[in-house]
Amino acid sequence: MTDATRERLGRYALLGPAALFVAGVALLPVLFTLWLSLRRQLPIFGVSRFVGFENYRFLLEDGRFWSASAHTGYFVLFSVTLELALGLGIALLLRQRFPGRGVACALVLLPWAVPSVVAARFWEWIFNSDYGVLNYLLGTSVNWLGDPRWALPAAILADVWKTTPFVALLLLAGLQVIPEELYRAARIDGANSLQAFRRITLPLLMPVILLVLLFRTMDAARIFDLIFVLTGGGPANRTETLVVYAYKLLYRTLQFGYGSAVAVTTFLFILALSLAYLRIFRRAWRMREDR
Amino acid sequence: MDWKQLLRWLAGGLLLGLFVSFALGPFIWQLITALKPAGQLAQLPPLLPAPPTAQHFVAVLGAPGFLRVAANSVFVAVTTMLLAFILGVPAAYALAKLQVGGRQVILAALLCFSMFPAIANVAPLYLLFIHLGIRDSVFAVVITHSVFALPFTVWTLTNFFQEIPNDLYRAARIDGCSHGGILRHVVLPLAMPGLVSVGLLVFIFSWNEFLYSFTLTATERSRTLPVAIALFAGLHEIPWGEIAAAAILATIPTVVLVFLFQRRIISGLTAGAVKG
Amino acid sequence: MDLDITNLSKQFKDQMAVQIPSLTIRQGEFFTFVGPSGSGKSTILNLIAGLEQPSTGLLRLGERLLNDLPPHKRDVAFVFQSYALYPHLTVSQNLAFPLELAHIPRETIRHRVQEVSSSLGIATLVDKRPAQLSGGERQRVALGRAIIRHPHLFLFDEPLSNLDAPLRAQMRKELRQLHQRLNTTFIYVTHDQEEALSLSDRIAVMQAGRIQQCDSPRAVYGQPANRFVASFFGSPPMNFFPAELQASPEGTFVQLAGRRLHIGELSPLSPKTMAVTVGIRPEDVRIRRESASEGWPMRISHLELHGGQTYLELSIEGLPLTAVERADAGYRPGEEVRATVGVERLHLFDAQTGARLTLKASGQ
Amino acid sequence: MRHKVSISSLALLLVLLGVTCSQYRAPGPNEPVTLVFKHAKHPRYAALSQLIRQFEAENPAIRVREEILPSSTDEQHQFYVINLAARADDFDVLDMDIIWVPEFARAGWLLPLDPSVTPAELAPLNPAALRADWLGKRLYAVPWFVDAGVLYYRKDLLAKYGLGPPRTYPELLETARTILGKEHGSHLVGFVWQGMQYEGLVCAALEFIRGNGGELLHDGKNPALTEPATLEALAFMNGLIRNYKVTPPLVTTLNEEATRNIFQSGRAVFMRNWPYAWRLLNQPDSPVAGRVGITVVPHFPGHASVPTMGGFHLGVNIQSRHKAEAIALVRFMIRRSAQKEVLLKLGVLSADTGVYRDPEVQQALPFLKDVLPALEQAQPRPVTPYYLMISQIVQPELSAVVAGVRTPERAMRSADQQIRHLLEAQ
Repeated sequence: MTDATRERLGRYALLGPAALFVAGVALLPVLFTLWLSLRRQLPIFGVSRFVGFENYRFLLEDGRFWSASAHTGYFVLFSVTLELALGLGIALLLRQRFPGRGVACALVLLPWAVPSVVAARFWEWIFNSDYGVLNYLLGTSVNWLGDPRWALPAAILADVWKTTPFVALLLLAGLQVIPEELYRAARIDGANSLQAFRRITLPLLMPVILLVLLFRTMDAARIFDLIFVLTGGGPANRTETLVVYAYKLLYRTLQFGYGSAVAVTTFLFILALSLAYLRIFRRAWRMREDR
Repeated sequence: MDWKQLLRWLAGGLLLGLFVSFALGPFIWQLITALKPAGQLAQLPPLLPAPPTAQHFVAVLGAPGFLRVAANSVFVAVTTMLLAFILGVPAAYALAKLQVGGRQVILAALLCFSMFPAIANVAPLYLLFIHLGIRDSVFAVVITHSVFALPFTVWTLTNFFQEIPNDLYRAARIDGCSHGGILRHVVLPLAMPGLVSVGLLVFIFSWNEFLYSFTLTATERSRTLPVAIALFAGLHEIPWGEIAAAAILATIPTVVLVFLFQRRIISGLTAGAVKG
Repeated sequence: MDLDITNLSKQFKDQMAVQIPSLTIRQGEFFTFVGPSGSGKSTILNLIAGLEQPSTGLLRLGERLLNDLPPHKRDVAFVFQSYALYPHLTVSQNLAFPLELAHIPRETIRHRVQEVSSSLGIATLVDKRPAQLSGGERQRVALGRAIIRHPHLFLFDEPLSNLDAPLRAQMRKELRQLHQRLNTTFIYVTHDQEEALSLSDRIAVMQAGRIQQCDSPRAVYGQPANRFVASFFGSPPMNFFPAELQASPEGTFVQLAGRRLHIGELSPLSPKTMAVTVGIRPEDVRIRRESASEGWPMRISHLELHGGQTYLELSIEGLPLTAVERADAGYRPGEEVRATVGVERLHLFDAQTGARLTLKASGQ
Repeated sequence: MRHKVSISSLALLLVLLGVTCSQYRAPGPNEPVTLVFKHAKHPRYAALSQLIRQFEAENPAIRVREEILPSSTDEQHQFYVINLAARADDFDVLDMDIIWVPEFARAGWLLPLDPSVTPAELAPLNPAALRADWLGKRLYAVPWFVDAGVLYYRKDLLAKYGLGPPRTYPELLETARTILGKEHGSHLVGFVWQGMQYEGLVCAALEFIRGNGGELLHDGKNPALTEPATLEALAFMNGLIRNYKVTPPLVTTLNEEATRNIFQSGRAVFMRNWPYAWRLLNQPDSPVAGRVGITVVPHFPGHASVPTMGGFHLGVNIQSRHKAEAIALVRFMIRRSAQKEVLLKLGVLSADTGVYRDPEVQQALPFLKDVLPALEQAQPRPVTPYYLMISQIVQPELSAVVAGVRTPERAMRSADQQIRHLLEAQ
C-alpha cells in the first residue's frame, strides 16, 4: 500500500465511527419508517401489506393533513420571524459594551436551558385563563389556550420564549466578527445608525441569519412537545401541526403505515425548505467572499 | 455625554430590561409556584406565596429514586457529550482539514437525519435496541443522544476546525504528528472554546431530551430527569407544586453551566457560526 | 545529498499546477523558486515536504526515494510564511515539539533548545507565547523550530513576506549567514525578485507550473531566457518596445523608434525580417542634455525620486521609457533630453514566442 | 498533559460501560421466576407494592418487579404500542385503560384469559366494565378498578338557597342560574366540565348525549352522531356556554385537574369529574373541604343518567415467557381481598362490586354510597377495537362545537362521514 492510499484510507477511517453510528442509529430507523410508509399496516384490522404510494395518495384527500400543514406553516412563519426579529434586537443590544453585560447575556440565555417538556408546563400554567399569571398581569380574561383565535399565537409565544435565546446567541456571535472599522468608515461617509444597520450589519450578517433560519425552520416545522402539552392540538384542531397529527396516527390510533407517510412527508417538506435555504445560503456566501 | 446619547442608552436599557424580564418571568413565576402551599396553587391573587413553603422541594428531593434519576441524568449527559466528541471530533477534523471526497454530501446527509421527525423514528430505534439487548439501560439513551447530537457537533466543529490555519496543521505533520497527534496537540487545544460551547450545547440537549429517553427506559435504573418529571403527575391529579419544584431543580445544573460558560459559549460560537 | 526531481507533476482537477521534467538541487545549495502567485512554487515545496502527493514523478534525496515517506520521515524542515507557531505552546515548547515527537531524550531536548535559542538571540523569550512576540521574534522562533531538528533540507515558504522592510533586510542577511553556518540545502520560495536575487545560489523562475529559467542570479538577471523572466526581475522593470529585426549582407539591424541600429550577427535568421521585442533595462539607458547630438530626442514627463536615484519617465514616439539616473543630475520635468543605449545592452526576444534571441557577435 | 486527561476520561467511560453491562445476567435455573408488572403511576401506588408482597408470600416461586409508567394515558399508550407491536417479551402483566382493551386484543397482543379465569371469579366484577374485556368469545383482560363520571356540587351553596342536587340538566341549569343570580360579585361560575380537545371531552360529551338517549356508535359499528338526540345534547352543551353563560368559555382548556382547581378554590357550583377528586376536595387545606356533595351525572327529562365508565384493566402480554405465573397475578388482583385493599389503600374504586357492601369499607369511605349508583349505571365508551380512531375523529369536532366554531349539525355530519369512511376502509 502506498503512502497515498494509506493517507486516503486514513481520512475515511476518521469518518468511519461517526458514519457507522449514524447509519445504525439514525439511518436504519429512517429507512424502516420509509418502508412502513409504503405499507398498509393496521394491527387492529389485522392488515399488513405493501400498498406502494397509496398512503401518499390518500394524503391528498385528507383534509386534516392539509389543515395540519397550514397550521405548521403558520407556526413556522410566525415563530421563526418573531424569533429572528427579537433575537436580532437582543443581539444588537448585547453587542454594546456596558456594565453587567455578561450577566444580561446569561439571563437572556436561560429559557433555552429549560427542558422543552418542562417549558410547556411553565406556559400551560401561565396561560391558564382562570388563575394564570398572564391574565392577572394584563388585567384581561383571555382564554389563551381555549380560544381558537388565540391558541396558536399562544403556542407561538411560548416557542419564541424558549428558542429566541438560541437565535440571539448565534446572531450575537455573527455580529461580533463584523469589523468595527466598517462602522467607523460608514459614519465618516455620513451614514446614520439605521443606514449603517441596513447597509453594513444586515448584508454582513446574512450568512448567519440564514444559518439560524435553517436550524430554526427545521425545528419549528417539527414542533411537537410544546403543542402537545399546551393544547393537544385543540381547540377544534386549530393547533394541530403535522407532527402532532403523525403522533396521533401512530400512537393513538395505530395507523402505522399512514402515520409514517405523514412523518415522511413532513420530513420532505422540511428537506425542501432546507434545500431552498441552502441554495440562498451558498449564494450569500459567494457574494460575501467576492467582496 | 449629550442628551441624545443619553436617550439612546436609556431606550436600550429599557428594551434590554424588557427582554430580560420576558426571559426571566416564567422562571420567577415557576419559582413562586414551587414555593406556594398546595392550597394556594390554583388561586390568584395572592400573587406571592403566603407564607412560602419548602414542602414541594422537600417532597421532590425526598421522592424515592429522585437522586438516582438525577445521577442517571448527569451520567447520560456527560457520557453523551464524551461520545459525541469521540465520534464527532475525528469526523469534523477529516471534513475540515483533509480533502475528503463528497464533503458537502456528507454534511448535507448528516443534516438530513436531524430533520426527521423524532416521533416517527423512535419506534424503529427502539426495536433496534431490543435486538442489541440494551433496552432500559442508560447506554441506549447515551448512544441515541450522541448520534442525534452528532450532526450539530460535526457541523459546528467542522467550522471551528476550518478556522485553524492550514499552516499549523502542515507544520505539525512535518514535525512528525500523525492524524491523532495533530488532533491532540494542535486541533483540540486550539479549538478549546469551540469544544466547550459544543459540549455545553450537547449536554443541555441530552439533559433536556424527553421522547427517546422515555421510550428507551423502563425503570429508575435508567430513567432521566425529564422522564421522572413526567412521572410526577398522577392519573388525574397533577401536583403542580412538585412539578414546578422538580422543574426548577432540573434546570439548576444547566443554568449554572450557562452562567459559568456564557463567555465561552459566545466566543466559541463566534468562530463556528460565521462560516456556517 | 542532492535532491533529484524527475518528471514531477501535480494536477489539481483540470489544472496542471506543477510540471518539472528534471531538476537537481545540490547539497548545500541555497536554491530559490521565484514567480508570481499561482505559478506553482509553493506546490513544489509541499510536494517535497510530503504535504501533498505528486500526480507523477519521483523525488529522491541522495539514494532515498521520498515519495512513499510521510513528511516527518523525509528529514526536511519547513518555515511557513505565517510562521505556524503553536499559539498554545511557549517558545521553548514550540522548539521542543518536533523533538518530543521523535522521542528524543528530555535532556538532549533541553540542551538543544538552549543552544538554538541562544544562537538565534531568543534565549530571553523562551517562556513567552507566540502572541506576546513581535514579527521578527516569531520569525526567529520559526527558524529555530526548523534548525533544531538538524534536517537535511530546509524548506522556506515566503518566510519574510510578513515582515516590514528594515526587518526584512536584516533577516535576509541572517538567513544568508545561517545558510553559511549550517551548510545545508535551503529551498526557498518567494515572489520577491529582489529577495531571490540577493539570497540565492541558484534561482528557478516559475510561471504556470513550469520552470522558465534555472540559473544563477547573475545569469537570470543578465541573460533572461525569455520575456517573462526579463520582465520579472529588476526594479524599475525592463522597458519593452516592438521592433523589427532586419538581416542584410552588412549585418543584422534593429529598426527601433525610427533608427536603424547595427547589432552584429544573429544566429540563424531565415526570413530576412522578423518582428521582435526589444528589452532595455532602465539602468542601461544613458541620458544626455539636449545639447548632445546623439540618441533619441525625448522629453521628461515625470520624475520620481528614490533616495540617491531618480527614475525618469520619458517617451519615444508615444512609447514610455523609464531610465535611472543619479539624483544629483538635476533633471526637471519638461526638460528635453537625448537618450542612448549601448547596442550590446539590448535584449532581443522573439515577438511571438517571447524566447530570447542570442547575438552571435555579442556572444562573448 | 491534555491528552492524558482525554485518555483517562475514555478509560473512565469504558469502566462505567463495563460496570453497567455486568448488571445484565441471566437468572439461574433454581431462582424464582420474575414477573414484570407494568402499570401506571396510580394514586398511592406504594400501597400496591404491599399487595404484591402479599402475592409473593403466597407464591414463593414468583417474584414481581413493578415498572411504573407515567400516568399520562398518551405516554402509556405510546409505550405499550411500541413494545407490543415490537413483540417485546420483557414485561408480563400490564394495566390498560378500559378503551385500549379491545384494541390490544384485536391486534393480537393480549393472551386470552378465559380458560384460566373462571366465571366464578368474574361474577362479582362490574358487568359493564367486563363487557369491554370480551372480544368475540374470548376474554382478554379483567377489570382491576373502575371509574365513572360523577357530578360534584356545593352542598353549602345549594343549602343556602334551599335547593337539592339536580337530577336533570334543566334542573342543573336552573339551580346554577339561581345561585349565580344571587351570588353576583363573587367570581362564581355555574358548571365546569372537561372541554379541552382530548379524551376527557368525549367522556363528558357522551354523558350529555347518552343522557338524552343518544349514542356515539350503535352496536359498535353504526355512527349515531347525526341523530336528533345527539345534536340536541350538543346544542345544550354549547348553550351552557353561550346562551346561559353557566359554563365559562375557558372550558375549552379544562381537563380534570383544571376543573378541580376551579371547583376546589370555591369558584364553581357544579363540576363533572371522576371520583378521585373527592379526597383532594376534602383535604384539610382545601377551601371547599366539607362543603362538597357528590351525585350521579344528570340526564335530560324522559331519559336516564349514563355516566361514562373509565378505569383500568389487567391483561397478560401474549409474548410473556411466564404466562401461568402472569395469569396467577391477574387472578390474585381481582380476588375479593385484593380488591378491598385496592379500594381502601389505593384510593381507587374496586371492580368487585361486592366490596362496597363490606361494612368495614362502608365505614371507612362513607362517600361511596353516593358514588355507587354512578358505578352501577355507568356504561363504557363504544366497545370496539376502532374506538381510539373514532375518538380521534370525534374529539376535534366536539371541540369545535364547544369552542363555538361549528354548529353541532356541521360538526357531527363531518365526524359521521369520517367514521363511515374509516369503517368502510377496513
